Amino acid sequence: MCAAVNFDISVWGGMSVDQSLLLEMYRRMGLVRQFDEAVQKLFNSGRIPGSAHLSIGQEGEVVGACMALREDDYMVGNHRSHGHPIGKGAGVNALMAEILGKSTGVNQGKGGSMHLADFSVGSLGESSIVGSGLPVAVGAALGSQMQGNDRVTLCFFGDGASNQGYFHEAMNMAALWKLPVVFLCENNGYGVTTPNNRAAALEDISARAAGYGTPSSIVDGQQCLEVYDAVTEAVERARRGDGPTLVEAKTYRYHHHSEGPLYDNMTYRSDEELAAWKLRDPLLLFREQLADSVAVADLDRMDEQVKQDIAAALEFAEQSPLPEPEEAYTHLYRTPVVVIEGELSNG
Amino acid sequence: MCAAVNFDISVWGGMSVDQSLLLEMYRRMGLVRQFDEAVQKLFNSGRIPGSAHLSIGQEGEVVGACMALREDDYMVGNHRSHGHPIGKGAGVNALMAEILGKSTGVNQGKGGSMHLADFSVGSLGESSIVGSGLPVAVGAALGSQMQGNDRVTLCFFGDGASNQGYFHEAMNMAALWKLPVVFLCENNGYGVTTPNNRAAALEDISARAAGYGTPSSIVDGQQCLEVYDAVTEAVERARRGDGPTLVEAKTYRYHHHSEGPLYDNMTYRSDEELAAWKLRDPLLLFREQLADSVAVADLDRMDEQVKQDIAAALEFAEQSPLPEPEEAYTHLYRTPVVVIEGELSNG
Amino acid sequence: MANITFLEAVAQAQREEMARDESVFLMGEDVSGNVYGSSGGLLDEFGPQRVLDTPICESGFTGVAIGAAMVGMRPIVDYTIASFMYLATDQLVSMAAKSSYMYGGQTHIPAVFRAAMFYNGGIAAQHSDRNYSMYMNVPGLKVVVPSNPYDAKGLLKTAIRDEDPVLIFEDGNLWGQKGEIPDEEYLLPFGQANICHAGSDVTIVAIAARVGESIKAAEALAKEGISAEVIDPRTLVPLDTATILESVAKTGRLLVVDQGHRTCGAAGEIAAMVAEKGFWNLQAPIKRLTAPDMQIPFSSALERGFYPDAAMIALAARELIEE
Amino acid sequence: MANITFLEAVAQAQREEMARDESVFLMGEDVSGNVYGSSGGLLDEFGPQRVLDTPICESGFTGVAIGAAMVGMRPIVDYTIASFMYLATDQLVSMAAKSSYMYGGQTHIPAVFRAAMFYNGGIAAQHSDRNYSMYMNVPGLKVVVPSNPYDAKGLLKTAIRDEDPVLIFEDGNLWGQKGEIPDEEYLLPFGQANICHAGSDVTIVAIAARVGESIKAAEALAKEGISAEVIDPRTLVPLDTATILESVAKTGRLLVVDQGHRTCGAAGEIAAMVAEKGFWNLQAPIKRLTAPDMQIPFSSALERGFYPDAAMIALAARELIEE
Ligand SMILES: Cc1ncc(C[n+]2csc(CCOP(=O)(O)OP(=O)(O)O)c2C)c(N)n1
Ligand SMILES: Cc1ncc(C[n+]2csc(CCOP(=O)(O)OP(=O)(O)O)c2C)c(N)n1
Ligand SMILES: [Mg+2]
Ligand SMILES: [Mg+2]
Repeated sequence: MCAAVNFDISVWGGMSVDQSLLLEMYRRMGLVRQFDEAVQKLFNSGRIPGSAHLSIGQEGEVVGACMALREDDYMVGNHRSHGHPIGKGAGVNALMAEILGKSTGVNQGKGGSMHLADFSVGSLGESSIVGSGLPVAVGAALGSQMQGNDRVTLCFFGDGASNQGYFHEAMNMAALWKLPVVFLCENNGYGVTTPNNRAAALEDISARAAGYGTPSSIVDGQQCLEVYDAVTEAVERARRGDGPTLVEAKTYRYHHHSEGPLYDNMTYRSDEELAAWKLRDPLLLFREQLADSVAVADLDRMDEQVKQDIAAALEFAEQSPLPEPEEAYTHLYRTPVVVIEGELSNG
Repeated sequence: MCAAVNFDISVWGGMSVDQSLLLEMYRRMGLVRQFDEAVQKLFNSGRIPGSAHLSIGQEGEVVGACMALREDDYMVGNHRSHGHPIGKGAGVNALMAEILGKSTGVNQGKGGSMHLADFSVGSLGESSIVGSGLPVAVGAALGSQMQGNDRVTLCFFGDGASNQGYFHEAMNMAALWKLPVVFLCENNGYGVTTPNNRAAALEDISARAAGYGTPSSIVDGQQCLEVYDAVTEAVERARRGDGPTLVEAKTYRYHHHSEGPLYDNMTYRSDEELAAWKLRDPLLLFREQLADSVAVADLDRMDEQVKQDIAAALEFAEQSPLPEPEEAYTHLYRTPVVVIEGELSNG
Repeated sequence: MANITFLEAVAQAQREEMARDESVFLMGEDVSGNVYGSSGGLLDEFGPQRVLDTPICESGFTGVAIGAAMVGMRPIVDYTIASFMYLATDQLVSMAAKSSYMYGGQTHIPAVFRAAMFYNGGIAAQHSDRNYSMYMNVPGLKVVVPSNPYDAKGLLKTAIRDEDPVLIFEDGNLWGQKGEIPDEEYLLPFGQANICHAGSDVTIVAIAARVGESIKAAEALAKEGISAEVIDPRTLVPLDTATILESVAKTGRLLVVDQGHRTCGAAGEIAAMVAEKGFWNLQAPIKRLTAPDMQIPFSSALERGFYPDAAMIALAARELIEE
Repeated sequence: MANITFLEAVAQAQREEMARDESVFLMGEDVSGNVYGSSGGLLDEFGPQRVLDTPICESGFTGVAIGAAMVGMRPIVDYTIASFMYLATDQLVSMAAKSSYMYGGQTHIPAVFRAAMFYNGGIAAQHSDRNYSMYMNVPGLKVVVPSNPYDAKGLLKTAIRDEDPVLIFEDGNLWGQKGEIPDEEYLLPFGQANICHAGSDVTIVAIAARVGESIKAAEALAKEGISAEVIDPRTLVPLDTATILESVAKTGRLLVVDQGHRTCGAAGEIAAMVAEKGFWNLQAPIKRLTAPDMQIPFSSALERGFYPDAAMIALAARELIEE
């Protein structure tokens, strides 16, 4: 089993990663945070259709896990997935444009917040049907195994998703076929308003891995490096051909399930609980950990750069044109099917 | 955890069950065996539409588990389920008539071999969609809990079914809500031609129970009393309100997946394997065990009675009329819906 | 009389039936927290077992509802969003729809399955399904599509008392719409269409939120001297074919308006039925006005115009009249 | 030319395409053991990874196929029986059908989903589904219904090379039927109907095994001096509306024959399409001949007569002519 390790950052930094990696982690965590803060503002100003699920508070596990991947590895997200493609290295411009439904968006405005995907960096899409990404990730891993390459697939899913049959079927097939996949459970304690302990028979989702003979670990999701370490180990195992691992990151979302006034007066969690988690903010913790090995000025410079990148992304998204109405009729099929225009209600 | 116990039959017989129970077990095992032998003959003579899945070889776990229930408890079966309602106490006449598609059948000829059900003895039906009975059983148990009665639901399912998402979802809800349900995995080593170890990541299905904090045990499915004991303990736990148990019975089907020539030349299992299992035939083993406490004459008398019952059931089924064609149009809805006759293709 | 929203009407129906019959209970994700707004106060009144939060496992908890129904309970399952029913399709089709029949009437499944359709709100392909048509193809299910608060309450109460599995598709675009509800109890029968706007030149059969758009269209057409009859079937299974056929016998023209996809949709079923049984009365081709056979895009710039609105309906009706 | 069964034709198509393109692989329950007869010899030729036995988990392994397709593989999923697709409905609809669209064309799902329909064989409600209509309502899927060995091979090969998810519904009643297959390779395009029997008095559009029954009916009718044109659409999505409309323009009469349920079925879709676009050519009501809106009973005494056969088709055609 993969035990979670508490790092001495300076030793560890010297051992397996260099400062530039640490800085890049820091940068991506900042990007994820600031991206979602920007989305929140856009949402509040009524600029975003539909819903928006933010991962503010979860940046540690998002980035820690993604950075353990190689660039050509794959990653599958879910509904709370603005951060995942950013963690995987996607550019923020086209992500932000997508959130505003612009034609320059990653999906040309067709997917939006719940379906960000950047296939160019191995982000294989984000299904917002809870749990449905799990077997898809297993399938990508099967593809890699069949193609004889050594790519690994990382699959993010929530504590709530772990109660779907998909979880079981995916875990079983991955273990049975020794597929190169890492299951990363973002256990933020809730599915919408339902606490994990009123949805899952046991609080630790990782306890289920033993039933498939799959190694598992529980990590502190607020500690980016702890997640990075556990996932790195899991990725190595997967790349060696030794099969899947389940990593459960205990984490927390500062915001409610999704943006908007719906949850304003909900009492499913206490202010104290939220406050306690905020004391262990993943960005703060990481900054503290870096203090010994990275100059504060470098970190500040990084913060500034992130701020500029997000501002630029907003600018790009705002300036981008909306898609033309007829673009609604493309991309359904790759091999064309004759769609008789007159048959469309708006034809 | 519930450990399997090896009984000293005489001591045990004196403790918690009397001879009449043992005899009744013996009778039901015989009924299950002979019922399926009769079905086999009917099938071979072309009298049965569709398919027939026999449980010859599995009578020990079928009857051992069912007999641990009270008469007013519930039981849910699957596609290989001629034995389950018999084990639960259903009369064989209406079961046999159903298999021949007669109007006197339990389902008036509408269900057939894969859907035997006798609600009058708590046999809540047999879904032949592999795994789909699991949540239904959990629902029946939820109903009992809500109604405040102390009925227990026993759910039979195969090793193959344990890989369906249904298994996971059912196990989780049952454990979460502490429902009075006993999951009985009939691990006969195969799903059709696929060995369990090429379908499940771990050979022991029971290993999965720990992930839900659910007690489990593995029992020798060929030893009726061993199954009876484990299920009795599980039923008691359920009735006390302490939640579900998973009991895995290792067993074997002597026949191929279903009747007919399809599997004749299949090599998915060896003759030696089959022969070895036959040495541990559940009826023979039980007869041996009973030898000390029950007179051989009593057992022979029981065998004879079973033979007569099956003969009578065949006679009943053969003599019964086929349903009238218009009966095809009843029972779809309980609260009537106007079905315009002219709309039916055969109207 | 009270003037309440569609969602409040749904909540009232649930509350009244739960109070009336203790075998009725509500289950689904986050129902106790009243996240979607139709279960407010129920937790306090009926306790956590009759307002049962489920884990996220649509296929499993649908099976649970079916099992509970088999032993005498009357579950109301709230899927929140109709798109999530796909996970439960096996239980809905293989078990809910088939059990009464395949067990020869030994059992039946008195369960209600509620699902809201949130199209036209920028929530993209995976959350915007209007999928009643798929389930209309399954004998053994009943399919209900209320178009206003009054119907929503009366039909839901009937559904809860019905002995068979009933799927209720609530149009999320109508949840906030208000309407008059009588103070006394009432139930609405299944299979009885509502003539929402009487007319003699063209028959418009519309479903769910398309009913309101069609009434608006009919009002606009009236000003032009075109008399449109708007029919709301209210239940798609069973379908009140008689009312539709009578109307077509009068008008000679049929326009079917549906927010669902065109191919094998409810609109097509109604069109086919009239082409069979009302053919000799038809004076013009039947016209379907539906969402295109396209998935639903996120960007409002793209989704705009996907669902027939009053202007599109009026235009189509005019074209029919001119044929 | 070789005279082979429908099932052998399917097996040939699979083998040829697997040999041609190493990204093609077969997956499903018991495929390596060739239990159902369409994968004989494949294990030896291509090994266990390309003839992949799956655990029994239809929803999960459908997702696996989709994920593999996303990274460049071309899975052929064998569900064995169409009734088991209900478990996979979420993956088929939410992922297979929607991915290309919702990711703006960044990906696409070149996967084939095969399902056999075993009605009329006494296997009762849970195994007898003829459920293509449900999936026709889902934009993004293609739906294929071969009616003979030649078509089965040509359409399956096209499906495997298609870049989109294709559902192939094979009529189990046809698996043993023999037909001529050319020795050289051929593919059949989607969206091109086949006129199986030319005629001028009445158009019969029939699906899968109903095509053969309709041809028999047409032959019987010919003896009576009634000239029936039998059209097999071959693919329901895309549907060759032009060929059907041209035929109706000639005959003025349409009979649609389908073994599926009536409500919201394929027959209704075809009827509605003609009632819209071919109305002025119609000289009689459109007639649908389908299975009843009933689940499927076990007893042969009950199931008999559920599916339109040649005699029923001829009768219906005669009635149409007399209208
Ligand atoms: C199949 C399905 N059921 C329900 C929903 C509605 N829903 C969206 S997110 C969510 C909660 C998911 O919880 P979890 O997996 O823990 O992820 P988190 O939101 O906490 O990140 C629910 C119920 C959905 N999108 N899909
Ligand atoms: C959902 C579904 N998939 C596939 C099948 C076909 N099928 C019937 S029984 C069976 C094997 C079941 O194996 P197991 O659960 O071990 O039960 P056993 O037959 O061994 O008793 C399969 C694959 C089915 N009936 N339902
Ligand atoms: Mg969560
Ligand atoms: Mg088995």
